[in-house]
Formats: sequence, structure tokens, C-alpha cells
Amino acid sequence: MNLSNHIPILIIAIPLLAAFLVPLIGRINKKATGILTTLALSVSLIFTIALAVKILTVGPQVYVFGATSPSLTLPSGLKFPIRIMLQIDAMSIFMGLITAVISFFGAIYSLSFIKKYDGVDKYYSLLLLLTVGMFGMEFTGDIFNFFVFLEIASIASVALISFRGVDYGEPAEAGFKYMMVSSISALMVLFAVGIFYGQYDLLNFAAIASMIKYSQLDKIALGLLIPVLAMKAGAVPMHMWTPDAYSEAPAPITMILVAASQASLYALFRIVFSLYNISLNALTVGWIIIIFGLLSMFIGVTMAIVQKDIKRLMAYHAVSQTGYMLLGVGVGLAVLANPVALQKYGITAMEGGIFHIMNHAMYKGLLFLTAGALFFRTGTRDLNKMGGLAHYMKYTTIFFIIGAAAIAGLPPFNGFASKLLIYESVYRFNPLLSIIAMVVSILTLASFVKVFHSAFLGPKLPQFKEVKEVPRSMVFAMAVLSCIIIFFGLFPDLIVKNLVHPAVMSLIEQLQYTGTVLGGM
Amino acid sequence: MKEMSRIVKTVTNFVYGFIIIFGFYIIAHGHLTPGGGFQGGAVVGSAFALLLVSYGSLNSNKFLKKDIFSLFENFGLTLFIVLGFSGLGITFFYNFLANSGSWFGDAAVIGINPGDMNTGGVIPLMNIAVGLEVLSAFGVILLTMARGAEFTKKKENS
Amino acid sequence: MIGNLPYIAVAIFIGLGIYTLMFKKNLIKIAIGVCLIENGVNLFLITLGYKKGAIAPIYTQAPSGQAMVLPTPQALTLTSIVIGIATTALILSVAMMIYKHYGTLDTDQVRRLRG
Amino acid sequence: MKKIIFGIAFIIFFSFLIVSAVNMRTFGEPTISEMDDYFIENAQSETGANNVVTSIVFDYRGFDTLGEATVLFTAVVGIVALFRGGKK
Repeated sequence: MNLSNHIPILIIAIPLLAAFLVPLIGRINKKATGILTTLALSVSLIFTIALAVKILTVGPQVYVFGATSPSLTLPSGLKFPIRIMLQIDAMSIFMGLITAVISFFGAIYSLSFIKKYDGVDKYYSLLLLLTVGMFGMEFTGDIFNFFVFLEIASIASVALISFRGVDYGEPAEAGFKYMMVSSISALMVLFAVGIFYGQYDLLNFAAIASMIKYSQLDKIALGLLIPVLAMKAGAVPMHMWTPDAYSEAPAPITMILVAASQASLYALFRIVFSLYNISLNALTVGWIIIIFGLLSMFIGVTMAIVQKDIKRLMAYHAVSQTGYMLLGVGVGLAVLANPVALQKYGITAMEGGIFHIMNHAMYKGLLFLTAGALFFRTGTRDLNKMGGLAHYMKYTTIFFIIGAAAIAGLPPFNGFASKLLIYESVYRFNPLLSIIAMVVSILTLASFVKVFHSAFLGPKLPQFKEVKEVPRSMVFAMAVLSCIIIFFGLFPDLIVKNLVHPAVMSLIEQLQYTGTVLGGM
Repeated sequence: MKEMSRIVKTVTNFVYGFIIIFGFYIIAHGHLTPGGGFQGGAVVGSAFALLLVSYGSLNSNKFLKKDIFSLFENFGLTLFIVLGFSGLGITFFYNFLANSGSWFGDAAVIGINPGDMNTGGVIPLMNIAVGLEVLSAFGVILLTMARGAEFTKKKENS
Repeated sequence: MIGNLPYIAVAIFIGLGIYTLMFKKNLIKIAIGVCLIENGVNLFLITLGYKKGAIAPIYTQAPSGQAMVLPTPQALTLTSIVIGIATTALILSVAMMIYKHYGTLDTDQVRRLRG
Repeated sequence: MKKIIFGIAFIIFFSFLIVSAVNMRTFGEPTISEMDDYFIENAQSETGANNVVTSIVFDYRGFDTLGEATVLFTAVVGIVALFRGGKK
């Protein structure tokens, strides 16, 4: 019973077991729940890193549930899989790493952030379930299983968004909006699962990818899936829920929600690249995704400049940064058909887009944590009421500067690395898009300078006299995120070469994806 | 919710025992007859709803305790995931009891057969675990929302 | 056309659900709309698995010599129904919380989050 | 203005549903059913349960059921977390 080939399921099962035990342990003593949560998430973080090393060296892993051996995808004498399986290739473990890092530091941050509220064990149980939902969405190779884990992540995040709703009204309203968005998107995903099952009598991603004929029904399924998953990821025409949900949720939960909406972005890329790939006319679908990206970029940043509430401002920036990812990968998809253009700039565009997912998760998480630190000490999110906090909260100010510089794409930080990749490759595809991207980046910098001025600079205000630095666990979480940002910023090609490039190649080559399952390797 | 008239309460006293037994029958025979953990749990949940409605949410707290339900729920789910883990020697959800002669281990007669309780391997155990979890989940949801409705009604009168 | 009449019923179910979601103002009506879509999609899954003149796939005292219906959609619909219960319970609880704080269920008045 | 946009979106969406309803294979005659035939023949021998649907729910696709019991558990914890105050 060597543990090494059971790692994929242990990453999901251990936080799930911890989620069930936390309410039980909460009855005995409250302190142990936080420790158990951080322990479970640290175990899954270590396992995710071990699995990432194994996948980047050996190749995609498959884990079949209930079969006589973990890699037996095709039972004897059959040419299609019947059991559920986790299919983890370079792209899914890339997203798994983001989820593991973000949820681990979210748990550490909330060790001291959540002391003010009651119902602490329910909070930790929901946090673990949200992480399990995201891991399940990224690792599964079965469409219906993806729907179930999408639902777990949605319900856990609705409960967490309206967690503060016992004594305020706004979180309940934000939770209701998010619940509407996630129920509609989950049900339309289920409708698409019905369409695929009705035609091919299969539920496995790779098996359907090998059988797909892009008939009239498959076009409808694609036409349903793209807007619905873009809605979950916060792209513009349907982004109404993002500012409310991100500003009303507690700060560490907002950070994990950003990673959760990126998981549905990953699902969008997985469906477009691994399920349909060559069979769809890549140019039109690519241009649809590019238009989603452009709208998100522009409207996100223009709405952000006028905001007064610090977390709503950052939420609109999250919408505009999602636009960058959609733009990068949309360009890569648009040129998927002709291999010459793909080699020239398509792959670098996708590398920029996907690397931007990791960078965005890191610096947006850091920014939300600094906003949480301000709220934790001053009790308000309104920029007009804040002022002169740099005098009291030294570390938070430094972390805010790092985060703001990274999101604006200033050179030594990681935002610059991925945005540069996007600029130069999108420029060769269509110069106008690249110019819009640069303008949006400048507007982002402008709005963050405004935030820095109104929140941190200025004279010492009388009502913030007793404000002091945030507790150690919050500072530790923010410090580690800043180190990651700086490390990615200084050595971007190290990350791109052996983490992002295999992820992009595993998305583009559909045969490698279907081969791991149907080839019976 | 106010409690109902005396007639309804006497009928409920008489009927709710049979509903619960029927629910446990569906849970236990999940692998032979149509039904299983979820459907049986729902039937037993309907018995709790009947008790809650007929006795009103205030004095039904005397015999429908919320923390016992949440204790059962955690226990049911931990049993379910431990059954999943126990197959870990081979793979996560491996049915290690099927055709193994031990508990629920007899091999089923292939084709039409009258149905033998001792077959099915891990499935009856999972049925019981999920049935326990669903019935206590219904209990907790009904009681919490009834108490919440009580609170909003008080807000209306004030 | 007559052959897939149930699928037309599914389309009408989901259409009604989307209509209530988009145009109705009361929160409880929106919750009912979500339930409508939920049942429509479940009906769609079940009708995919039907085979003409076939019986339920259970071997206990089954009449011999008859084909059996496709079992997988029934397993998927079981899971989807329980997920429907969970979403409906949560939507109603959040609606109760909104009513507790705003005093009204009309979406036009539940508008504190601006901008 | 909002009503017009919602009206157009609703009509587009409804046409998606009607076209998919018309194009789907006729009701009652499944074109491909290899996976389900495998389940019907081998469920009894592999899992020992007479009820094929239960053997799919708990053995072949047991991970779905674990995920789904977690959904119910999340909803319960969420509802209890939403109504946790209520003392005042």
C-alpha cells in the first residue's frame, strides 16, 4: 500500500474528512478547529507540490475510483471508461497549486481575523468545503463530477459570503445575487451534461473528446457553456455579482473566492481546448472570448476609478484583470487553426494569459488581505473616512505597495512578467488589442495611486490613535504572498519554462489528453 | 408555528412510528428493492416534518433536539468517508466486501432472483451511512428554518 | 417531431423558469423560478434514459424476458435532486435573512449595494 | 431599457432550448447505450447488488455520491451558520 500513487485522491479526501470533523471538535474546544483546518490544508499543499513534481517529470496522472488498480482506465475488453476518474495533467496541477497556496494562506490569515465573529467552527468547515470544491473542479475527468464539485464550491461560497449577514443586511443581498448566478450556471452545465450523455452515452471528458462530431447539438452545448462559465468567472456582461460578493465577504474568503472564479475560468479553457479543440471553428470562438476579455478589461477599470469603498474598487480590478487572461488565451485559441501563427505568437499569448492567472491570484489575494487588515483595525472600508494609516500600520503599507505595484505591472514584480508576454504576442495578432491592454494597465496604476494616497498618506487622524499593527498570523500570510510575488517577478522565465509552458502544451494537444485515458497507458 | 388541534396530534402520535420504520426499511433494502440511502432518509425526514408541523416549532424542541441531529449527521458522513478510505489499499471507493464471504459478502445469484439481504458488499453499509446523514440533515434544516421563521414573525408583530 | 415531445416539455419548463427569474420582482418567486429550472433539467436527464417497453433495472422478482431501461440517468438525477434540495433550502434561508434586515422581499427595495 | 435587453436574451435562450429539443434523438430509442448495457450485465456479478441503479450510485460512481452528500452537508452547515445569532 505505497501512498505515492494515492496522492491525487488524498489531496481532496483529507480536507473533506477535516471538514466533517471540525464541527465535532468545535464542541470540545474552539481553538482546535483553526489548527485542524491549517493542518489539513498544509497536508494537501505538500501533496499538491509532490504531485506537481511527479506530473512535470513523469507525465499526466490518472486515478480511477473503485477499479482494481489506480491507473486501470479501461476495464478488460472495453474501449470506453465507465468509472469516475481524476485526470490531472500539467494545466490542472497548475490550477491546483494556486488553490492549495491561496486556501492555505487564507486559513492562516483567518486564524486571528475571524476571532471577532461567533460560529467559528462553521466558518472553518465551510472554508475547507470551498477548497475541496475547487480541488474537485480542477482535478476531475468526468463532466457530471465537475458539476457536483462546482455546486459544492458555489454553496460553500454563498454561505461564506453571507456569513456576516447575521448583523448586517448587505452580505445577505450579496449572497442572494451570487446564489442566483451559481444556480443558473450549475443548471446550464447540467443541461450540457445531458446533451453530451444523450448523444454519446459517455460521461468522461477524454472519451467524449474522442467521439465529438461538433453536430448542431454540440454547438448549442458550447453556446450554453461559454457564457455560463464566463459568468461564474466574472467576465463583463454578467459581472454584476462580483463587486457585491467580493466586498461583503470576509477578507480571507474574498481571496479564496478569486481563486474559485479562476477555477471556473480553467473549466472554460478545459472545455474549449480539451473537449472541442480542432473540431470547433477556432477563429469565431476565439474572437468571442477576446471580446469578453476586452469588455471585462475596459469596463472593469473604468468602474473601478469612481469607487469609494476599497474592496469594491479591488473587486472591479479583479474583473478587469480577468479580462487580461481571457484576452491572452482568446488570442491563442483564435490562431489554433493555423500552426504557423500558433508557433509564432499563439503559444506566447496563451503562456501570458495562463501565467497571469497565477500572478493575479497572488497579488489580488495580497491586496484583499491588506484591505482586510485595514478593516480589521479601523472597522471601515470607506476611503474618505480613512487617512494617515501609514504611521501606524508599517507592514500593511509595505505589502499594499508591493500588491499595487504588481497589479499595475511595474517591472520588478510578477504582474509585469505576464502582461509583457500578453502585450508582445497580442500586438502581433492585432495591434489595437494590445494598445487597449496598455491603456487599461495605466488606468489601473492611476486608481491604485488614489487609493494609496487617501488610505495611507496624510496627517495622523485623531480617531485612529489606538490603531496598531495587525496580529502576527495575518502579517505572516501577507509576507509570504509578497515574497512569492517578488520571486515570480525576478525569475519569470524559470516559472514560465517548467510550469506554464507544459500547462499550455497540455491544453493545446488534445491527443495527449485523450491518450492518457483511452490509450490505456 | 402554532401547534395544531388535538385530533391532528393524536393521529400524528399514531402514524409517525410507522413512517420512520418504513423509511428505515427503504434504507436497509436499498440494494435489493428500489430506494436507498437518500430516498429512505427523505421518508424519515418527512416524519420529522409531520411532528414539527403538528406540535408547532416551540414545544417540538422538547423531543426533536437539533444538536443530536447534527451529531448524527457528522457521524453518518464520517462513516461514509471512512468506508471510502477503507478501500484505499487498492483504490479509494473499492468495494472490498463484495463477493468476499464476510459481512454482506455473498455473491448474488445472476439474473432474476428473490433477493438475498447478505449481498452487495459495501453498498448496504454506505446506504445506512447516507440514510443516517440525510435524515439528520432534514432534521437540522427543518428545525433551524422553523426557529428562523419564528424570529422573523416576531419582527413582524413588533 | 412527435417522437421527442418530452424534450419540448423540458424546453417549456426551463423557459418558464428563466422567465420568472428574469422578470419577477419577489424573492420567493425567484426561488420558485430556480426550482422550475431544476425540475426541467432533471426531467431532461430522466427522459434521456427511457427505452420503449422496458422495465426498471432491478433484478429482484423482475418479469423475465424484458429489456431494461438505461440506469445511469437515474443515478445522475438522484444526485441532481438532492443538490436541488440543498440549493432551494439555502436560497430560502438567505431570503429570510434579507427579509429580517430589509423588511421587504421586493427586489427594487433590496438595493443598498450601489455602484 | 433593461426589459428589452432581458427580453432579447430570453428569446435567444429559449430558441437554444427549442432547437436542442428538436434535434435530440427521438424519445425512447437510445442510439448508443454501450456503457449502460455493460452496467446492466455486470452490476450483479461485480457488486453483488440486485438494484443496478444503487450499484451505480454507490459503487461505479461512488465519488459522485460522496460529493453530493458533501453538498447536503455544506447546505446544512451554511443554513446553521446563517441562523446562528438569533439570541438578541
